[in-house]
Amino acid sequence: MTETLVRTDSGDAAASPRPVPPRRPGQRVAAVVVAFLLVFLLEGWITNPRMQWGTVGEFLFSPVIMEGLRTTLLLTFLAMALGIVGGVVLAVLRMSANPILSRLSWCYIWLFRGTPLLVQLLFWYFLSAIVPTIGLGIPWGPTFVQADTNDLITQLAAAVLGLGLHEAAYMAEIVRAGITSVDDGQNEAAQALGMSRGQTLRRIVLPQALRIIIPPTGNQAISMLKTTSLVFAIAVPELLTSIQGIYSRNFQQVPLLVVACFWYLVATSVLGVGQYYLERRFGRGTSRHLPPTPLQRLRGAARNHRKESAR
Amino acid sequence: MTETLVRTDSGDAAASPRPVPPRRPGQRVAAVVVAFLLVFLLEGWITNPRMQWGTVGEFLFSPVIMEGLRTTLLLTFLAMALGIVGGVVLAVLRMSANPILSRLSWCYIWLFRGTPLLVQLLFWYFLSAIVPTIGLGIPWGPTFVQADTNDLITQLAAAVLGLGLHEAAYMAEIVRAGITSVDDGQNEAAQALGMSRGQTLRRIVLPQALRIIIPPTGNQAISMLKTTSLVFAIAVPELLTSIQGIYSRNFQQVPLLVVACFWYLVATSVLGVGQYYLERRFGRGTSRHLPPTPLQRLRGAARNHRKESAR
Amino acid sequence: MTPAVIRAESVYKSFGRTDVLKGIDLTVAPGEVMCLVGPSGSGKSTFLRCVNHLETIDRGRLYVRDELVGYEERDGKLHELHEKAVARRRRGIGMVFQRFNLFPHMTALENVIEAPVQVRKVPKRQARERGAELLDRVGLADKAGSYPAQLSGGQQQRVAIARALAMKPELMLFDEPTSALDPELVGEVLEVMRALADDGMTMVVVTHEMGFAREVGDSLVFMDDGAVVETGPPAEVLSDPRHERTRAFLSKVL
Amino acid sequence: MTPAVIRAESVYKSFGRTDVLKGIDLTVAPGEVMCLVGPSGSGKSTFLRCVNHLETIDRGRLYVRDELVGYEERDGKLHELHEKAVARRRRGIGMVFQRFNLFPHMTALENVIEAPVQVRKVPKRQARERGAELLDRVGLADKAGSYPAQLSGGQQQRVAIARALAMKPELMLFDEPTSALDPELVGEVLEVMRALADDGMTMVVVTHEMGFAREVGDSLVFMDDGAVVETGPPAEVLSDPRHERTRAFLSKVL
Amino acid sequence: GGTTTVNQSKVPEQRVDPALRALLPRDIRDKGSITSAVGNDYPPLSLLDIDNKTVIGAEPDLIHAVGQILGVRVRLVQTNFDSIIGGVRSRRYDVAIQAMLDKKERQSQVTFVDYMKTSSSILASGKAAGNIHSLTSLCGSQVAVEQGTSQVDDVAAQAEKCAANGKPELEKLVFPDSVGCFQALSTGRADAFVGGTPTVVYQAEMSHGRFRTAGEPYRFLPYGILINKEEPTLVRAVRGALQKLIDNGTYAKILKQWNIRSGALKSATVNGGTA
Ligand SMILES: Nc1ncnc2c1ncn2[C@@H]1O[C@H](COP(=O)(O)OP(=O)(O)OP(=O)(O)O)[C@@H](O)[C@H]1O
Ligand SMILES: Nc1ncnc2c1ncn2[C@@H]1O[C@H](COP(=O)(O)OP(=O)(O)OP(=O)(O)O)[C@@H](O)[C@H]1O
Ligand SMILES: [Mg+2]
Ligand SMILES: [Mg+2]
Repeated sequence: MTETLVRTDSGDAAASPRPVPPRRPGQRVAAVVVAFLLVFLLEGWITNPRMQWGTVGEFLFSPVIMEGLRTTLLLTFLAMALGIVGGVVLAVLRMSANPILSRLSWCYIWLFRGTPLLVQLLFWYFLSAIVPTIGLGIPWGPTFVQADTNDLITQLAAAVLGLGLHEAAYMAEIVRAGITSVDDGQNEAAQALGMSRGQTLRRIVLPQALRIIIPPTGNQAISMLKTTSLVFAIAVPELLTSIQGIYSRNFQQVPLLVVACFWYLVATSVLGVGQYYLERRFGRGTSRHLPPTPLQRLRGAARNHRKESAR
Repeated sequence: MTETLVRTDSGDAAASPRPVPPRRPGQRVAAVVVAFLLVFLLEGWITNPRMQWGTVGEFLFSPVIMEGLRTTLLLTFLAMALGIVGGVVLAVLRMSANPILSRLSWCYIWLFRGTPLLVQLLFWYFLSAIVPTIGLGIPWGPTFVQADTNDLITQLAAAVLGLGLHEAAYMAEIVRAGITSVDDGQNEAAQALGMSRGQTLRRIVLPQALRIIIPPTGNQAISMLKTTSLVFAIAVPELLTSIQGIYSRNFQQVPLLVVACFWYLVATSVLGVGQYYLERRFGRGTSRHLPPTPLQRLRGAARNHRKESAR
Repeated sequence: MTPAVIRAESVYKSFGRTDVLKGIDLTVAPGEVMCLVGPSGSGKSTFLRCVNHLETIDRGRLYVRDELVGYEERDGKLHELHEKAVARRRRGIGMVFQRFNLFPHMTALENVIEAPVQVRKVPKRQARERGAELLDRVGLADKAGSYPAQLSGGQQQRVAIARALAMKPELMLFDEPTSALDPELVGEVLEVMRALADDGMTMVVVTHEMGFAREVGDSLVFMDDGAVVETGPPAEVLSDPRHERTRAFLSKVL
Repeated sequence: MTPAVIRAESVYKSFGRTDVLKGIDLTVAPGEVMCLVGPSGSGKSTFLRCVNHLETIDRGRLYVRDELVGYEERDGKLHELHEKAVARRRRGIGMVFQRFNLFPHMTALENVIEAPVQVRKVPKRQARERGAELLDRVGLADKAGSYPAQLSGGQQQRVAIARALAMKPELMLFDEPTSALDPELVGEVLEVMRALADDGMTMVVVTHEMGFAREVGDSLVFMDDGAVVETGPPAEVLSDPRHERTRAFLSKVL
Repeated sequence: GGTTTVNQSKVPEQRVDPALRALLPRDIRDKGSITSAVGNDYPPLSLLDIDNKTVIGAEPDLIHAVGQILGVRVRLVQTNFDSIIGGVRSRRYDVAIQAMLDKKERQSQVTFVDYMKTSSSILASGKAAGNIHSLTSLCGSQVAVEQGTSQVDDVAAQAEKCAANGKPELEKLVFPDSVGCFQALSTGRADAFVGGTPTVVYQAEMSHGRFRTAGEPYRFLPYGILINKEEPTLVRAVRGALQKLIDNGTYAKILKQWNIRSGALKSATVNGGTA
């Protein structure tokens, strides 16, 4: 029944031809149509006189815009740092066995996710309208140290506080999802080794959760890059509002918005590359081999190309 | 060696006392301090004359604000619907074996995530500045049907297009993460049963991915609720901008922003409850028993309470 | 002579630089129960997956019921079939995985009727009736409404078998169906498989259960390093292996 | 008489409404290898986890080296210990899980030295040296730099054993250490455990490997439905079980 | 869509001028209405009525009167700055009247029909009022300005002067709207606000002494109605209608009704801004 057959007409096995992948005429047509449309749109866009490419070039590296860009990047960095740290703390509190801490964290997330960022920014900036001085003391009792709220909370501090504390509420949910995704066995194994809860979290759970946390955090960072423009409400000029300031003076809205898009795309792309490498770093150990980096891929392709052409 | 011992001094086993949970004095103190601070802050907030609670009450249900709220909710709903559908399509394309489609999707995500929403909104609203009429025809060739862009893209359409297409780029990453999280074995099992790729996606993979997709989507929806305020740039007045309009006239900024916070918190809370039930629905089958709904928990607590007090 | 259900002719398969199958030749006759054994990494699963076209093959020919698996021969060349055609051919082949791979968001009955309803377009009521029958056949009539997470491993694997049977396959592939189970639960699953064999189902079973191979198998194939080393009636191969490698392996597993 | 390493006195444990342990009484002497067998759901894992205070107990007393596990007795009442104190007591107990639970983001060596460095504050260089020794002892000297995903199941389980040993425990708990392994790989792990037993380590082993129990075990405890049914030297219990339930279970597993 | 309102104003009814009407582009005549972008937060030029929906003020009154002379209804759309230029250029709006200064650098993008002159003034908080008399005395203070106004440039220039002369630093705070400016002023985040004279005067009156005007108004520039550059006939129609309002006294009535005492024009100019 289980004899070995070798079909004679197909010849030597090693010589039998490799199967041919199927043709997909639909895909080809779609590809051509899409390429065609893209070229059409791009052509229309680039040659459109309203784009005023000259103006774009003129403003692309202008000092005001560079300074706005710097503010945007600085705010994004500080706010995300505060947001991530706050998010981790909130997530851990939220999942703690202590009901008071857990509820407190819930309330924070509810409040800071639920109210407009504009209000939060205005709140920190105009805190002095409600609390003219901030003091250290006993509630309803004497005050020991006190300072003018406006001096204590500078403009930048208000911006970072507003953006960062708001972000922390969102990050908390993301971190929580990440921590939940780590297998419970990891926790138990660490505890069985005598590690404390803090050590377990820091050394075992968080590094693994990062794999899940990083992609949505990338989303958040990109979002933050653009959300920073809301700090204009408290008179901090960043990239987009600097640009708005310029075109509100000369009315050259389209080319200036192209400049904005350019810089945001650059920043987003840099973030994207960073995210790629972070993901790769924290994906360590999840698969047998790391995927090649784009650089390695490029080199590999070049090598193959040389080989091909050498034939 | 393995004899059975019963310590006599500890008495009958079933009667041996239950262990006492540890006291955590630190936690208690923290709880009291936190409660104290909260009351202090709340007291200061509520009794602060600048809050002008009368004004809050006066405007809370005023028709303009109700209309703004309606616009906000409508826009959020439509934009999220477009964003979710678009996100699923983009994620599937991004993961497709076809390199053209995958790259196209990548480009879309890059472009729409990377440029400011303001620009995208203005783009759709002022499309006619670049393309005065939209026609159906052959590129560089004759046009068959054509219409005025301003008629075709109404103000609302521009708002929904801008918000929704922007959101789709973010949702694509979220959906992709969700799909990746579904065990490969599920795909194989479905294929081995002769299901097509579409059927596998629709019936097997997506329903399981939802468990991962829902929480960040909740984040996005809450975020969208507030992002809609950007559509004022294209002259669509929603909740926050209606309120800004009012306080720009009467300068009662604080109480009016309290009104804004109130409505956003209400909307966020409703969304949160919806999310809870959705998560519960799609968590089906992942654990042995479904967790109780808050309602069930409430009933349970009431029952226990009755029991306790009956003693 | 009725055509063989599976006919493999020098099937080659590699992943990147690793050659996993190095020229497999095999025939499975209708009604035959073939047991596939061999050390880990020898390519047993990969072969089974090739039969079902979950993997493409690199060289050689693989026929199921005299039809090429996943390919079409034109002008002496193999052309990969389109997804739809592949799916159509797969319907005649049932597969049971080591890790069950039940759909966790569906009850046992929903798992069983999913493919008939979606793929064969069987009316839902009819599918439910037949699904209940099948669950009854694997001894789980009372678990129709349970989700996989509420079932023991043995029960899950039996639902998986019922799910595969629901498509009325003429060939069943089992990839270590009992190796993820507690020793106590192995028996229930083997029982169901034995009954299936008695009904005349053609089966290819990758297994480490030598008792099952001896009692139920019509033939035993020992694979190592991507090639078939030894083949013959189970009793013969198990008691008197001809090859050194077979002997070494059996001494560890038995 | 040296004190018992484990002394359980009418240990009760329930999850919600299910009573899982219904009065367990057990003593494990120093150097003893105790094998725990019983059907699925009988509470074997739960008991092991109670010993390590991964679960709290509801009633009774559980001593390791004459110290209450996770509790302190004051005024005749048991007070749960603080996390730090629990962690300190756990260091003397090594645990090996069925599913290995290696830290996937760390290499084999990093897995082994993590706890000594973090918990015992052993200097890193010293920990590395001892870690390499331990990996050598379990036959994995050359895999120190591999991530768990790059190791076979048997190798992973051996790393897990080395990891537990790195804390120099005086008691090792094994929860079905071989049941997630391919039959071929079981041997390597049992070999390491056998060597450990020969070195005089006190061990509690939940297992379905009756051969191991017979050869290495000093005592065999059969549990069913949360209670100890039968206890005695393995050879005796296995060849001539006194209870009906033991007999029924053994007939299925052997 | 949008917030379209019809203003019940006390401005005398105008009669249609057929000659001017004939200048209107065909599609506007066909529609029978023109769409005008307006602001809503720049009293007394534009503000929201008590219903929080209707825009009122001098600008809506003027544009309505213009519409009556041209024989078309006027649809008002409240917008913010970002959509004005794009809106006019893409013909979403036929005209825009939103306190926009007619400045040389803007004239390459749109055409202005000037309807009044304005000047800039300084509003100081009660605390700082004693030390502030003019732009030069702003060194060392924090000054709020509104995004997109010419005062942003004035204050920036003054800041540079302060730095050049070794005086204490002038800190410029640009806010998106005037509310932010006044909020900053009242919370002490800013010492002074530089803005259009009408707003400054209006706020000084409304603040019951908390804010005071400081120094004299400076630099007069025309506000212009924005019109697409490619619509020269519409420009002529609007200019003609405005001239007619000036001639028949309605223009003066409107300014008086909104308490605007300075800046009235004798004749309506096109792109009259020279700065
Ligand atoms: N998708 C893949 N990519 C790369 N290598 C693979 C892939 N699938 C299988 N392999 C490799 O192919 C070889 C054979 O794998 P296969 O699963 O067929 O073995 P097996 O005989 O079923 O072993 P086991 O008893 O462990 O299941 C292994 O070395 C494996 O690492
Ligand atoms: N965290 C938990 N919550 C609720 N029930 C639990 C929990 N852990 C265990 N159980 C239940 O307790 C019982 C005993 O479980 P345990 O894991 O101790 O059994 P076991 O003897 O180790 O079985 P197996 O051989 O399957 O591992 C089972 O019925 C199980 O469902
Ligand atoms: Mg396999
Ligand atoms: Mg167990």
